[in-house]
Amino acid sequence: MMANPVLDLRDLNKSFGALTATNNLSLTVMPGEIHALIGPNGAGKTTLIQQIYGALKPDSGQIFLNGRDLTGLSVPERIRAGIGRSFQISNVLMDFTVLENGIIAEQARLGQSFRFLRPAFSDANLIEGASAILDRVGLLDRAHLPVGGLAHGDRRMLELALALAASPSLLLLDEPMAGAGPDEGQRMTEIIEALRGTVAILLIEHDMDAVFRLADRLTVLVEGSVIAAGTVAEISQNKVVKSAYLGDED
Amino acid sequence: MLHLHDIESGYGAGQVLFGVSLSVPAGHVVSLMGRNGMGKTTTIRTIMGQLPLTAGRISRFGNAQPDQLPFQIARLGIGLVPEGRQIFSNLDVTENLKTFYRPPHDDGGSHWHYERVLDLFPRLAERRDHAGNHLSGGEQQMLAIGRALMTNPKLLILDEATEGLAPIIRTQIWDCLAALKAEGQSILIIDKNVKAIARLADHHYILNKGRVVWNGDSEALLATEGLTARYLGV
Amino acid sequence: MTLTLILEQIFNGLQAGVTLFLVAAGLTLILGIMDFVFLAHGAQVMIGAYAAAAITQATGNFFVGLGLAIPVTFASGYLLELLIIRHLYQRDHMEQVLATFGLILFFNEAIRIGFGPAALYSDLPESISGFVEILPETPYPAYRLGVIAIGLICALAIHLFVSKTRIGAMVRAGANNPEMTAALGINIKILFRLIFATGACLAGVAGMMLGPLTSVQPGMGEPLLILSLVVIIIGGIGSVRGAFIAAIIVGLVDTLGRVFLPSILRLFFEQATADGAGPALASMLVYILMAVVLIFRPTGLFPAKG
Amino acid sequence: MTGLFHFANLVRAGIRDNQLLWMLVAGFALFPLFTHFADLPFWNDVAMRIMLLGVAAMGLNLVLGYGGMVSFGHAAFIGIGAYCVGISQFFGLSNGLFHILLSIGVCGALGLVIGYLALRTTGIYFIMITLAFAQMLFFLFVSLEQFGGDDGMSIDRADFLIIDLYEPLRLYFLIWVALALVALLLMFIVRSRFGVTLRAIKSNESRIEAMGLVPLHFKITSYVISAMICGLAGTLFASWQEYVSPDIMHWTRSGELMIIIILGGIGTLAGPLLGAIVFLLLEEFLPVALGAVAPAYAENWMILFGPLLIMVVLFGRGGLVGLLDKAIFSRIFRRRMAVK
Repeated sequence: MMANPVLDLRDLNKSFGALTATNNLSLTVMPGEIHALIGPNGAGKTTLIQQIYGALKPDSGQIFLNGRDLTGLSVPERIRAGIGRSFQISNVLMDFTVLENGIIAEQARLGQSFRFLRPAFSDANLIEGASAILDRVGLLDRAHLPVGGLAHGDRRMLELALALAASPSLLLLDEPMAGAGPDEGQRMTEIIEALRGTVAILLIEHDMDAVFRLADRLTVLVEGSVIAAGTVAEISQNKVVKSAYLGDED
Repeated sequence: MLHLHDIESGYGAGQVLFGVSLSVPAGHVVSLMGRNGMGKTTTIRTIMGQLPLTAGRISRFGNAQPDQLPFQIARLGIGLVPEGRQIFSNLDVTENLKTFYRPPHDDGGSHWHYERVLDLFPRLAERRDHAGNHLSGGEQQMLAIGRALMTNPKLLILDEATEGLAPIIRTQIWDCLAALKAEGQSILIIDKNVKAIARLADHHYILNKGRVVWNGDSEALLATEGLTARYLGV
Repeated sequence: MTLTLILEQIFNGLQAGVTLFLVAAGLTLILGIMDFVFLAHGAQVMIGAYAAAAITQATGNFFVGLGLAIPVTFASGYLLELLIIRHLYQRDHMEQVLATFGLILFFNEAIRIGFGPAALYSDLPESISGFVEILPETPYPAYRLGVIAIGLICALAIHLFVSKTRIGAMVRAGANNPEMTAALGINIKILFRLIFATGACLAGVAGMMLGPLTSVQPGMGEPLLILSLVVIIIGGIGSVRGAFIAAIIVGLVDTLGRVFLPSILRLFFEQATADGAGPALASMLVYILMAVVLIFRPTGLFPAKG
Repeated sequence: MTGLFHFANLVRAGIRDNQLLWMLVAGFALFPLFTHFADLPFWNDVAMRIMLLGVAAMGLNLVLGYGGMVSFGHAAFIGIGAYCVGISQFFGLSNGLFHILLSIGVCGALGLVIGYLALRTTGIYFIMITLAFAQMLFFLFVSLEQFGGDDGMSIDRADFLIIDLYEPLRLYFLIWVALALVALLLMFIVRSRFGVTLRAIKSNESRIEAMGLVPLHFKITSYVISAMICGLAGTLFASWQEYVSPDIMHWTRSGELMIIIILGGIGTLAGPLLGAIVFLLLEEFLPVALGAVAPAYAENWMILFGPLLIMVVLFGRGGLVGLLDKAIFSRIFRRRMAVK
């Protein structure tokens, strides 16, 4: 028996003027799987993530998360419905320390952000929750560093930690390895690997070593259309993919 | 035409290029290859003066004066076809072309002007009154190439000019570049399409993590075992 | 309320509208293209008015005053950009507010020291102080008619310049993507400076034309600045076409509202209520209009980007 | 000036922002003692103005400094607060406590409406729209003839509960209590979960959205709170001035508030109060200084103040205090180098 998909995209379309960014796209992400989305630059990968996330509105089609129709919901509503996201360019709170980032995420998770009296950054409960968030990506020992002074790879880790903070059922990772050095990329791969089975992940990544190691399934996107989908083994043998992605046309 | 000597560059504190050297001789087509994030576009942006050079030297047409502004560099004779095309969405096709016309530097080379660009890309002639944001991806790419040609560049730089396009459009672009080469146009090109670029370019550089890890001619590129898989493959 | 009165007020509204447009045209490009909060644009109006008035007094010829004031305002805008403004492009909006606020204080005080705090009045020369019959038995001041004509000519010239000339296309390209424009060999710094100086010049033209209609005094530009900000918000920041349409709308709404709103209210309310609320409502009308536009179109009627 | 320089040093020496704030507040409590013994009663008046502008600037700083919203129309709330007194008295309602509650309520409601409309926009649009709303209210009061129009209306220092505010120093300490309460309120808000989220929104709005929060809710709430604080300042301002006219909400006053905050140090608790001190001292002493050099032009002190603002923006990133500090420090430093 097939389990119900966590994410179910049905016939999504999105164009900007004459430019078709998403073309009749359907895709599912099953519970606990890592589903990688690959394709050349400009294929519409980030545009697709933006539609799932709610920052862009599809022209037509539907988006279901755990069977619930997300179409029409705002970004914060979708987050509360169970989506977590890391961005292509590090999107963390630069003017705060690592721990403070965690505390702000923790109080948001608890729904306590609208309280006016007690100081937040010295609250023992929040510090405890934030520490747990940071511990998952191994940043606890750098908790008191300002984010501005953090190495690039650590910022990517923090970004992932914040995306995970609210225990989402679907994690959207937009090029988590981008700009990371080899060691950092390795660390990130291991951390994502460790998440397998605990949360469904939709991953955009250019580092093919990482994709081949992480992905349970792959979807190849070219000019907004799915040109192939399947397991790593299937895709790496696929001629169409090779010509479209590598561009070995004759 | 263009010589880079051990250049270093990057964004703010993050260094991307760690000593890149390459040359584009007159009349040659040179390629720059590598996976995403290896520093190809950063190299182009540094050549154009859009990113500061932190070490090394760039000589453009024998002019090695540092700290030139992008518009001065463009006027030396570099025509840029940028990544993502960057068409002016609020200008129509004609304006996207005519606004940037500059006469050729010397009478030796060919002279590009509005009519000639439209001859090269008949699709653009059909859509000359359309605004930039009402063009398809392929048309935008043609417009970006035409726009760079309108500056009558001594060196044309193309950053991923075939990325994300339908195969038939790509073939058109490659044919067009081959025609330009036949006219003696110097070109520096970034692309991922190994076979097509091996046919077009005379010399190739492969970038990995901000360094040139290999360079050689097309024969060597195709002959070297495992090169494409290691640095360029999926 | 006669047809004559209505017609006359429509012309007054037009005259206010085109003047407003001259102030707003440059400002919308400065705000839209350079993303620069330039509060001292009103000071350019004042400089234009004083330059015209002073040169008129010195030479005794009104037209020489108008003619010479144009290069003066162009030069003042050019120098201001060169000396101070260009150092502020990279700063955040708040710092721009603060610095250009400082410029306002400086210019107002400098004028006060140079010309005294009292208002200057310049009389119109005989030749243009007469009336023209716009309809049979409907005389209208020739000078105001001239202001409308010059304003419309300027508007047409600006429109043709921006949409038809090569430099205009460069300006629009610069508004769309300054980095790419520079990479194609356009010197956008000079382009920006010329836009700035031209904008100052247009504001100056508005100031010198207003001179004979209002009092020329320190701080005279600020009410116009605020109104032209309303115009720009309604029209959409960065859009010259939007500025023109919005300027005419604001000019007409403001002028007609002040004249007719109290009597319109009198149709629905008691006289006392209408007389009390009428002027108050009339003076708020353009701001209410702006709020309404924003509720439906948060980036104005004709946004330049996107 | 050396006093301010000293405070700046205290900050550097590790005196925390809130400690500096409470030192200043305590200083204002003791200030009448000083004026009494030094026989300088005029300076009590200056101190009251400083406190009033300080309270208003603190209110604005919540949205400007902590929330990153460049509101250019907060003078309107000061004006509404002041007119709440004038109009209440016009209708015979003379209780000061009532005036304060009324103006806080009215400004809160108005802040909600203006905030909701203005916060639909960002960047330059937001600056311009807040300015335009303030102008709308300005012209409303200019044209309300029954409340004095352009000429304004005079105000009795109302009874505040059983205190007769005409007695010496009663109003001074009423203002001081307001200052202390606002300082306390802001200190709590800024450190609270709400305040922390507000600061995070300023830092990176899209990350806060990605945490499932709606930034607009936080922004509007802070906008309303800041409008209420400015309303309170306006109410007391009216009592202090015994007069209210549309001038109180002229757009240049919104500019002044912004200047005060930036001079003192944006996004700090003590900054607005410090800035108010600097601003009013400049206003008192620049004419004197200018008069000493060119007696005919003492009134035209703005000719110095305008360029001073430009200089602060161009060269003094840390506000005027930072600028002075740097100048004095570098001179001392250079002298030491020379000695060596």
